Amino acid sequence: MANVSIIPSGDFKTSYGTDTTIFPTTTSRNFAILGVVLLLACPAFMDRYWLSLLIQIGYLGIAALGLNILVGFTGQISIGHSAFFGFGAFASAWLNNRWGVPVALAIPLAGVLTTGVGLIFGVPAARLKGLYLAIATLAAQYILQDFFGRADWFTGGSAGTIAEPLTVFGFAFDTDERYFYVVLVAMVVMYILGTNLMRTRDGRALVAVRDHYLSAEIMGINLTKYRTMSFGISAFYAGIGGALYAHYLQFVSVENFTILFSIQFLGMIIIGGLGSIMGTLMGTAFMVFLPELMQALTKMVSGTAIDTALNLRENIAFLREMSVGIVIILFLVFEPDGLAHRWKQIKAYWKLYPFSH
Amino acid sequence: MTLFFQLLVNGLIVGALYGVVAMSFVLIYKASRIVNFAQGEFLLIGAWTCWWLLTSWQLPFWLGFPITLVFMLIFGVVLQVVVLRPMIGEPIISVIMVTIGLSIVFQAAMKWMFGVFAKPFPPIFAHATMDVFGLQVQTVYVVSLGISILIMAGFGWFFKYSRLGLAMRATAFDQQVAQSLGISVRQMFAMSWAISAMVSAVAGVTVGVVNGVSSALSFFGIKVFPAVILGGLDSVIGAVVGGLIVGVLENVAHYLDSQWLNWGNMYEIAPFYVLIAILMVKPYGLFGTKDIERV
Amino acid sequence: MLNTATAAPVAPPVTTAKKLMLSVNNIEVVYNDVILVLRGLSLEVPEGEIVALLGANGAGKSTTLKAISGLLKTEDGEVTRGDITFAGERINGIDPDKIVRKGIFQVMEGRRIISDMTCQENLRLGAFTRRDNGVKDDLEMVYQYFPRLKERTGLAGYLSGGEQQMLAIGRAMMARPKLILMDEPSMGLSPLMVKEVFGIIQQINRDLGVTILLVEQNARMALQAATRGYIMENGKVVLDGTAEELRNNEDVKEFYLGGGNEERKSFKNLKSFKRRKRWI
Amino acid sequence: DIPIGHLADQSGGTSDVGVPYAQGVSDALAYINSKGGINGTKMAVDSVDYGYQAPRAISQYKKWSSGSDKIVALQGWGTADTEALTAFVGKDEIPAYSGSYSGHLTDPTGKGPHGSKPAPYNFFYGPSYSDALRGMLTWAAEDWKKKGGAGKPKYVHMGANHPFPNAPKEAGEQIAKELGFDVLPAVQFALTPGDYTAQCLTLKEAGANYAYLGNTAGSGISVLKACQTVGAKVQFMGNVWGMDENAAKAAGAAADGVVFPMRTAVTWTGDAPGMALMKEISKVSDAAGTAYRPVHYMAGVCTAYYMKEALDWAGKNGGLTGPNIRKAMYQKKDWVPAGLEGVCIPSTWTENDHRGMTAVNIYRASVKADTGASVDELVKNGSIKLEKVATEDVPRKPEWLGW
Amino acid sequence: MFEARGVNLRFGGVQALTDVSFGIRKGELFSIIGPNGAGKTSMVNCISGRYKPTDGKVYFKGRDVTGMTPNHRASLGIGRTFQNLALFGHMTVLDNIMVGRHHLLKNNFLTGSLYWLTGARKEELAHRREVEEIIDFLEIQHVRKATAGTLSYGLRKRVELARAIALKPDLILLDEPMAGMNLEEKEDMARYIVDLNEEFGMTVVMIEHDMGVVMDISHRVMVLEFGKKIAEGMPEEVLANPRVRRAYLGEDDEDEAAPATAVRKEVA
Ligand SMILES: Nc1ncnc2c1ncn2[C@@H]1O[C@H](COP(=O)(O)OP(=O)(O)OP(=O)(O)O)[C@@H](O)[C@H]1O
Ligand SMILES: Nc1ncnc2c1ncn2[C@@H]1O[C@H](COP(=O)(O)OP(=O)(O)OP(=O)(O)O)[C@@H](O)[C@H]1O
Ligand SMILES: CC(C)C[C@H](N)C(=O)O
Ligand SMILES: [Mg+2]
Ligand SMILES: [Mg+2]
Repeated sequence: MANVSIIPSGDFKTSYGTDTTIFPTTTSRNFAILGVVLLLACPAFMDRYWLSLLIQIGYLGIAALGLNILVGFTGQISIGHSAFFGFGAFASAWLNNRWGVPVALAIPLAGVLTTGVGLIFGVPAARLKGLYLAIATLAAQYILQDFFGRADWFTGGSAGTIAEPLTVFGFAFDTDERYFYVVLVAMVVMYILGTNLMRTRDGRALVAVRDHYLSAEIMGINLTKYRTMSFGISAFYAGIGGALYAHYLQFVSVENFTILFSIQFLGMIIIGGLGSIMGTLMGTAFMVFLPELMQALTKMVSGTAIDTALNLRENIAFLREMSVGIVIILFLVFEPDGLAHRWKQIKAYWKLYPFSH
Repeated sequence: MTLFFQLLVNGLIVGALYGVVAMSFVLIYKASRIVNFAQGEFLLIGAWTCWWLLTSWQLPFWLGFPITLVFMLIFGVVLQVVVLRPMIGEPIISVIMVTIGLSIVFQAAMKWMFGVFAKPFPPIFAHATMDVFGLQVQTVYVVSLGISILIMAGFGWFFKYSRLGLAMRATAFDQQVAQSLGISVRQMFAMSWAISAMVSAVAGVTVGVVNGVSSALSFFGIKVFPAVILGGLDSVIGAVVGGLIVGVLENVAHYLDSQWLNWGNMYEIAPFYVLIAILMVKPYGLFGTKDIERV
Repeated sequence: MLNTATAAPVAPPVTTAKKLMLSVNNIEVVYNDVILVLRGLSLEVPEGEIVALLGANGAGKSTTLKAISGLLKTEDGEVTRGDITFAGERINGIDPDKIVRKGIFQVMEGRRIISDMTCQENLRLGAFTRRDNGVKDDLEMVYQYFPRLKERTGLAGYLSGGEQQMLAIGRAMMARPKLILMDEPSMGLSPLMVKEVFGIIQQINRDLGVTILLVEQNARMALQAATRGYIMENGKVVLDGTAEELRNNEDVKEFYLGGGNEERKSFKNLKSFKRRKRWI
Repeated sequence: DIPIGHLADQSGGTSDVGVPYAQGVSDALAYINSKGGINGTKMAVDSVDYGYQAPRAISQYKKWSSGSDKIVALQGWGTADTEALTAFVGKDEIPAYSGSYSGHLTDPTGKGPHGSKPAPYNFFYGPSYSDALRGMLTWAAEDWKKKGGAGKPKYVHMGANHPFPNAPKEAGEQIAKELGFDVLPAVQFALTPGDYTAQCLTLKEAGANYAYLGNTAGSGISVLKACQTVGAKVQFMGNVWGMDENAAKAAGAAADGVVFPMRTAVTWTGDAPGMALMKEISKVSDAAGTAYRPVHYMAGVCTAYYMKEALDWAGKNGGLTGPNIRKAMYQKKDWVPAGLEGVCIPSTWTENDHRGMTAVNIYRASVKADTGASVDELVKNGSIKLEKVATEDVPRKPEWLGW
Repeated sequence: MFEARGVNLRFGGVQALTDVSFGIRKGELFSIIGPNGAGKTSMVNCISGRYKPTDGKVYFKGRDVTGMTPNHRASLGIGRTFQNLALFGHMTVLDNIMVGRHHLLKNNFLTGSLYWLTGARKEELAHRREVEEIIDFLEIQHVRKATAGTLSYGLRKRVELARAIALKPDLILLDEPMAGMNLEEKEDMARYIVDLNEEFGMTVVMIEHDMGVVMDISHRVMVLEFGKKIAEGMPEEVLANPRVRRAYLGEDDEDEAAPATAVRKEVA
């Protein structure tokens, strides 16, 4: 996991201020801005399918960032993230349905409520480490899932609940084209908040706890507080992601927040790169696009000679499933440190080009 | 009261089965610190293989079952060599993700090969059920209980005294050090995967005989997580004890539930509450080794 | 101003009649495909001797040992040029466990004992590659060298630093290797223990006929125990010779042994001007 | 071409029933195309396996519902995805035919007394889960009398705490009470196979007489087997997706005597005028025409044919738009698609009531001896028989709409 | 400044410390020596709060801190380095040192996330400036942005020291700061320690096995053996103590002086 830090040449910092910006170089900042601008234009030229995928990446990416703060930055594995995601979704719907809180307010409030739940389930983190903690979060997954199925007043029970679309001053964000902007803004904001968090005191403390908790404690970091807090923060992101999901689909049902979903979240951050903020987004995109890509590819096979030769027919679904698994495996075999790492290497290569080793 | 007693007996019998699966988890963990999310699919592969030998080849059980075990042994080695070997030395979490990938692949492959319908095993024992303390129990459960006790004793000895067992533990502790001692990390891993696959097959066949084989059977893989953790991730005895506890807990919780609480799925959730409670008192499970924390 | 030995990248052939056990020829080591750590390092270890390898932090001493034992691979490092021969056989690129079987055993920096096992289990693991029946006897032998290891029956992780070091050396003895690569065995040991450990190293070399390549910061002790020495800086050997020659070299005296001809210097007045090494 | 979307679960958690159902839909649509399609225009059917994962269903739906060739109708599947899509299909006005028979989907206006959300574009073929259970309980009450059971029969609802098994829970318990059952506390068991001995011992101890199995076949089999082992003598009532030929084979003798609702008037070996067409359709994917098709296949064919006839009508009456197709669904009373007489059961949809079918055909699985052979043979040699025991007509009570 | 009264520490069957009492004066450079396994690190752990004495009390600046958590003690002004490196391996050197400032920083996860709006940025930069001074002092400018885990041993030790200094401690505990260093590097390190003590006015507790360094720079020395204090006093006094010589330096009352001298004889 050795990290090669390459500081770009020809881009000298003249003050500590410029040395602590989010983007290490002006080019990278300009690229990021360009990226956001391009995204803003998306609804103009993309159809709903692509938009819906981007929306998915948006809300899943926010939740995944929370998980990465927990797993990648603080080093506490969680296999219960989808339950927090679900809690956020139900909470936002409930705030709106039951208390009439406007959706625009219900979403952040749902994040706050989920934070509370995260803090409760973060209590074991003060004592448990590694996989023991991971399985405790698995318990959280099942306990919350059970709660969702039971708490009729909150979730509508196993039947699920309706979530109204987001409306601001009478303008309803109820189409993909409109909702896309909601998710985009939320995502940019959440990612900037996350980046800021990680470069200030509490963020550093979280990483310190991951890397060496004993010495972190002696450096003045309250382990219990930060371990629990990281659950809270992670739940906050999950809650926001879940709330955005709820008002996108306009219907929330227990069924979706299963352990498999939690594992998918883990996949996103592992493939994206643990402890990398932009990696999280890349990993989410990977996990969202991969099945779609495989679907498209297998569709191309369908009806061809290969199809008849292998007698695939409806079995083509299994071929697709297997390809998804195989791509994940191959990816990790060749890039076990995740997309962010690969991305870093590509950047380093071009920075040093043509003199790279 | 007889109901309670019968539930207790049933809990122990089913718990032993959880114990077997938990052991196969622990085995891989002990050698490589990898949590195998494809464990459930190992069960499934074992069950389907045996089913196929017994139905398509009409082999008798006493022949088909050992062949299954041999196949699983080879399967474990091949899997390690082909997929997991390149991952040696990579971050554990990435390897865990690979096992998740494997589970997706196997799940789909099994459905492709054997179809999506549950299929029954041919009858194996002359008496499909037998009486254990007044409770009718599937014979195969009882047999697997015996096998699991044997396996557990074997592993206990293996890790404490045998040269290879020590080497496996060393590999888990620190691969670099293990290599510096002349231990081939690859061999250790291959061995642990092979044995684990084999042990899983025992459980897979048992479940298959009882309920029929279908891809949903792989769910057992995740179901035994609490058992593994309760006992302590790196303890063979812990795995079995954890399995028994979970088995009994499920049944007792169901009893309480059906008699008084009427909450519904206490039997599914109770192990998790108890799990958290136990972990708060014993953070490394009942028998897990504590990390040594020195600065 | 100072004497002869400025930059001698390739060591002159060992003059003694003894057989060469290990020779490292002009190797280059790269970590992570980018960081070049060893740049054309050569050294030779004759059979039956103790050879010391000295150098500053980060010079690449540990890297050299890992290159020989093959453990480099496990750290994303690679020998990109040159070769390493052991008993006439080229061994670069071979897996570490196979190298152990050939008779090279590395005692790694920082002890690296298996802390969740007992002393005895650690020692038994040292003998992992052996199939003979002498393991039991050797266990007793190690206990004779280090009696206190026998007393400690708890987990090795709770041993004190010195005890762990003993355990690490004992583990190497259990393997009955031909060549032991020892990385800073005296680190963190009390003066008494340092003496003891060096005594034992010499004893092992003498009694068991094991060749030893010793990396040390305690140059004084190392050059006392060794017959030959190499001094490396920045991934290259910059000086080599018999232990005797090195002990008398002015630079070595100043930078590694402390004090030139006069009284050893006091650390108290260190704030004064510092002289920098000049052979690089 | 007429774009049609078809969501199927071929690889996911419900694939054991999803595969035959989807096959039925696919074969039927392909057959219709081979006969000229809809008023001479072919349907372009896009069959997609979504692995029973709602998010995938949604993105697939978005793909279908955008761009130039928007689908005009959707053949869907599970509860989670159907409910998630309800709002979307409502807004996009795309009729969606699902494999989920949740009572919620029967309320097009959302005015039902149980506060379900409007589902104006959702249709399914068959009795809703709730109505099916009402029918079976009505039968059970008679059965109890017929058998001369003493006292009140005891009824228990079994299943996971999950939308699909739960959908008819309250409806069932309510009518059970009305019918004079003693309603025991519900017994839960997971959707996956496992050891359900504890559940069976409880049933035995509590002396339950009738139990509804709300889950799909996989876990249902585990319950049947466990109860057989411990000797719990309960009359099990399965749900549409919980019992079929394959499940009967897998459960073996344990499935003997289980009753369940059937959506078609006959099984594959049954005799009806419509079976000729059914067999023709089957040849689309089985040229030899020898395959045995389970009940879900036939239900899939019927569903596809209702859609086909609605498309036909809409095409002739103003064009293939969502609202027109929806209107088409309301055109006939006791509607049986042409050619499938005696197979598909007469159904009626109205603007305010999407309970298409209220007649519940109750069948009993009779399983004998060893079930090692293929389903084909087992049915042929009579080891597995699905026999009709009764038809219960569930009244269309307004207060049951959407529930 | 600091006082230990009758400290006992037991791990299961192992008595790591037995009834150790001593005091450290403000501004002192106090060394603890003793054979391996004597309990030196354990003693330091008791001071920094990693271990709680099974018996006895420790006082810091006149307060009883026995039951206080390590993180609390850090904010009271106790900093330390570790015998076996304990850096945050995946963080940059700069971040490692900034972690040392933890208790001096005010912003939290909320204000930190809002960076520009809450003064978090200003605070960070102010502290960054101070950290840079420490970096200059320890001459590690060139590795500022390097990941700590890839540094060589000697540099890591220096970064650890920097991190401990960043806490602005009044009492700094150094556990074998010079282990694994060659003479030249030891000189550098010794210079830093002396500077810390004399110029920054920090009270220093140092565990070290190199007697040369210990004798040269420490004001007072305490000797532990098997968890018991066997001597305490001026370096010369302690060195003259026969028990210390036997137990620690390994001399059998022969005519040899300190080991360094002994070796020197041969070399010369
Ligand atoms: N795994 C690694 N990845 C990247 N660089 C490394 C790695 N290991 C060592 N290095 C670098 O290689 C150089 C030499 O390191 P090495 O450990 O061989 O030094 P050394 O001479 O043993 O020093 P010390 O006396 O401190 O132990 C150092 O600059 C170090 O940063
Ligand atoms: N956490 C612990 N659990 C059990 N025993 C311990 C623990 N920490 C230390 N010990 C024991 O306490 C004794 C003192 O250990 P300590 O580390 O304090 O010695 P030390 O004087 O620092 O030695 P060294 O010079 O080798 O570092 C040793 O016997 C050690 O095994
Ligand atoms: C087999 C399935 C169609 C069952 C049910 N409708 C569900 O989706 O949950
Ligand atoms: Mg080194
Ligand atoms: Mg110590």
